[in-house]
Amino acid sequence: MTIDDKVCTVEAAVAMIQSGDRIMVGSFGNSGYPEELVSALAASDQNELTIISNDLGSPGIGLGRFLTNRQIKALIGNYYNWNPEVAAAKNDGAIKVTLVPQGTFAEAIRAAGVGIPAFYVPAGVGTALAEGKPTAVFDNRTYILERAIQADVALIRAFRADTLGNLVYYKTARNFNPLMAMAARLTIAEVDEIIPAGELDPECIVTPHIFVDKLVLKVKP
Amino acid sequence: MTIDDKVCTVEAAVAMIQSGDRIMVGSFGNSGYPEELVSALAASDQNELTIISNDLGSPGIGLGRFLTNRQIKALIGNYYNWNPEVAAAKNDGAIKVTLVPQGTFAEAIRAAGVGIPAFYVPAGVGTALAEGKPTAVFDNRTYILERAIQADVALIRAFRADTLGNLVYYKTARNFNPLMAMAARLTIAEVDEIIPAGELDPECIVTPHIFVDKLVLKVKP
Amino acid sequence: MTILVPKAQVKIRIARRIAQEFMAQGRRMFINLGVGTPTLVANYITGNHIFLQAENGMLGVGPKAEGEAVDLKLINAGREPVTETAGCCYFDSATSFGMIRGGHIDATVIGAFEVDETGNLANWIIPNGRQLGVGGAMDLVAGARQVVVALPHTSSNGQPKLVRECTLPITGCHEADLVVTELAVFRFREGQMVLEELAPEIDLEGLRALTPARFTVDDHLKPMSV
Amino acid sequence: MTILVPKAQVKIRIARRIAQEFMAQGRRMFINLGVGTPTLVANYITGNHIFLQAENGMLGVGPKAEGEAVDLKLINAGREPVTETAGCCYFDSATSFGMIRGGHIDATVIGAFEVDETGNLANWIIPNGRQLGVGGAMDLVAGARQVVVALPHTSSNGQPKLVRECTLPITGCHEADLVVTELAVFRFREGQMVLEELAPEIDLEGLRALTPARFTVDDHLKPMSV
Repeated sequence: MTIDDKVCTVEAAVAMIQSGDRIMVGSFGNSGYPEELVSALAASDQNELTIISNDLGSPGIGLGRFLTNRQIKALIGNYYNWNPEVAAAKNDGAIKVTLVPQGTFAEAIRAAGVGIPAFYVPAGVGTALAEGKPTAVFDNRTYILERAIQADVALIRAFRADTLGNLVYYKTARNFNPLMAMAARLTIAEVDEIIPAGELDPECIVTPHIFVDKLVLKVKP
Repeated sequence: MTIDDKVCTVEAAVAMIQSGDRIMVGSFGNSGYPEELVSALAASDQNELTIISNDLGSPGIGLGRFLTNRQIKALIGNYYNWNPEVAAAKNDGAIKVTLVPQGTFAEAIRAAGVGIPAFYVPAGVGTALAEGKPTAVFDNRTYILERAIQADVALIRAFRADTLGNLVYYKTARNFNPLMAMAARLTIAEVDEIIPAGELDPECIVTPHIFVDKLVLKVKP
Repeated sequence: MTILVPKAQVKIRIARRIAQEFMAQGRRMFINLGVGTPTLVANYITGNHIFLQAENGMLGVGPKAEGEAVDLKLINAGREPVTETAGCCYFDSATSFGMIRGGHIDATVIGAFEVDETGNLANWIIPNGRQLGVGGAMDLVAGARQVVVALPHTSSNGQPKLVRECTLPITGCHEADLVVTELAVFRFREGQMVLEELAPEIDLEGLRALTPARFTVDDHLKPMSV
Repeated sequence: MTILVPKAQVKIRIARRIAQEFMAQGRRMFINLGVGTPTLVANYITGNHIFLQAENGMLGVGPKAEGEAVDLKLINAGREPVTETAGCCYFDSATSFGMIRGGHIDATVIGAFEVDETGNLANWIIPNGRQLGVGGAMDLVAGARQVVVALPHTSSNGQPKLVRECTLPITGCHEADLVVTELAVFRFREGQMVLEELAPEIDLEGLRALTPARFTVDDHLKPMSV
């Protein structure tokens, strides 16, 4: 009996994504996102996607290509001012957009990863983004109940993997990637390098391989 | 103007603890706990303490000394079978003991550190430990609402610090220490070594110095 | 009371059968083993695709440490010194239980005082005033995808452990998925306790006499490998 | 409309005054700076006891990177390439906002479209259909121990920004602690907006004319250092 290898091609990885999927993509302003996975998905026929990410890159750049290519049904994220096509598409009724404060967004992704369905936060109390959300008072302060955000697939970017799938990151390219790795049914990591298991310092591994299903080696510079 | 140095003696550190304080102590079964801080606190006059820890060591050993020395008012933790003096003291009415499932305990400490007052978990639903706790149903599953656990002081054990107070840990001695570092008003870390700032790999720092108030260099082997 | 399986063999048989369960799946698995009999399961796992997690903060737990290799800061959740495996890693307890609660751990193997016919299990406390601890048991049974209960079929004085309704405080509601004793293997299917395997030392009638819990018998009842 | 402070000086004066606020505390501080004028605050901070946090996952953010030092994977939350400082570290966004929400960040400096006399502030959206983003603003104002609002006293066409009640969607309720404009410094004390410093270009009457928000005047009203 052989156990499937986690390493696969970018094509094989993207073929695992279905139209209609909820897809998390690690990123922060065109930095720290899985470039080859995003390119391949943007070039694919998959559509009606819900993209869960901090932002949506820029028009025609990075994650922005999903919108330019009309592959998006809905967005869940927090900052789309870097890509004015998002507001335009929303105004046209072409896509649905759910804004979540960035810290809540990060925590909600982690929550999905660690089996917490809902949690209370102070961010947004009394604002338009709290409308319709339950509130509760703890120790004389009002908090909003926020729900976990989970996905079908997480496309993440790491720096180095070992063959098991343990991951380490690079500077601020870490961003949401370790959180998203935990929060999806299928996690695909694009990495710059794959080294033998045992060669990453066990004290420094950021994402244990339990959270990683597939590895794609980035080949373009 | 000079900014206070974080490095201090174990005596100075323990002098910051008041009788009646809620004190978190990193530990797991007599492993990965701040040995000199615990010894000094056990030798002090401070009492009426609430000790928040995974377990309470063994009778007269490790955290067990706080009970042997009658310094404890209450315990919050999850596993006291390694120290039968705990059940005995509870049965005598000498101390109050609150049991929280270990994963919930860990998450509740983290929650305090990250400003989340309450969160839902599945652990313990329908059991004696859920009595009196609110429940809610999400996606057809019942969850318990658990509250954050915060403290006045956290006594933690790390392996190496830099002079700013950034910390790294050693193997399974990590346990609850990084969580407790975030969850107390005052965090005191006992470390084996203190090196200049800049000498820890910024990618491998587990506890950023923002969470650490005082550093005690362990001197005994 | 008749001893059907020699005491020395009970734990080994149970552990070996549970290891088979995992090996038979032929896939990468992440498993948490409780103290006692569950720990023995590791002895019967071969290959490099089954990874052990210790809830005190380690993935890729290796065999028990002996002699020089003992490091009291490298222990499993039962406080036993263990060793590293290639690709192991360390993390804090919140991340560790995040793996468990988040459904990333494929199976947990735990002991129990009692399991009942609804899949409730009791393994954390005998309310005798001498115990005061829950550990990670409630998190594990609620979080792991498969809950495997490893227990002798009856207590040392012959009292049944597979009961109609737990009498001791329960650890989780309807969480048991597989129950392995030295005499039988039961699987919970849609809330129903089903006998799948029977040991050679006993027949169905004999088993029912030792098992107050009501169960159905699988159409393909098999002999339990011993 | 009369220009009281040359436009080029507005941002510098505000940034410098806010830096003074932090320096004057003479203690270790952890600060998050928003985009625009807030970022300039870093230019006026000296010593090695004030640490900048970027919510995209870095503590110990150094000066902007130039030339060879530019690394597009080492950026601040405004997407500007930055540099490292000794003892800096990286972490994921949940940990980053854990620092913020958990009250570990001593101060956040943010811009705003409006602040009102109750300390409400609006800085995330002008509902004109062209903006769609909140970023970390709501988390920052709710989580940081001190919320410092850096804004010009009036808009470029003379509209007041310190108002009785915010007209734009608010970012947080009563979260502003200190408001610094090129003309004045206000501090919220027990929910009350108090004028503490006044710039030399204007008198109290003139300030009131530009400030619909109702405020009291500190007994020890000081000239604002410019």
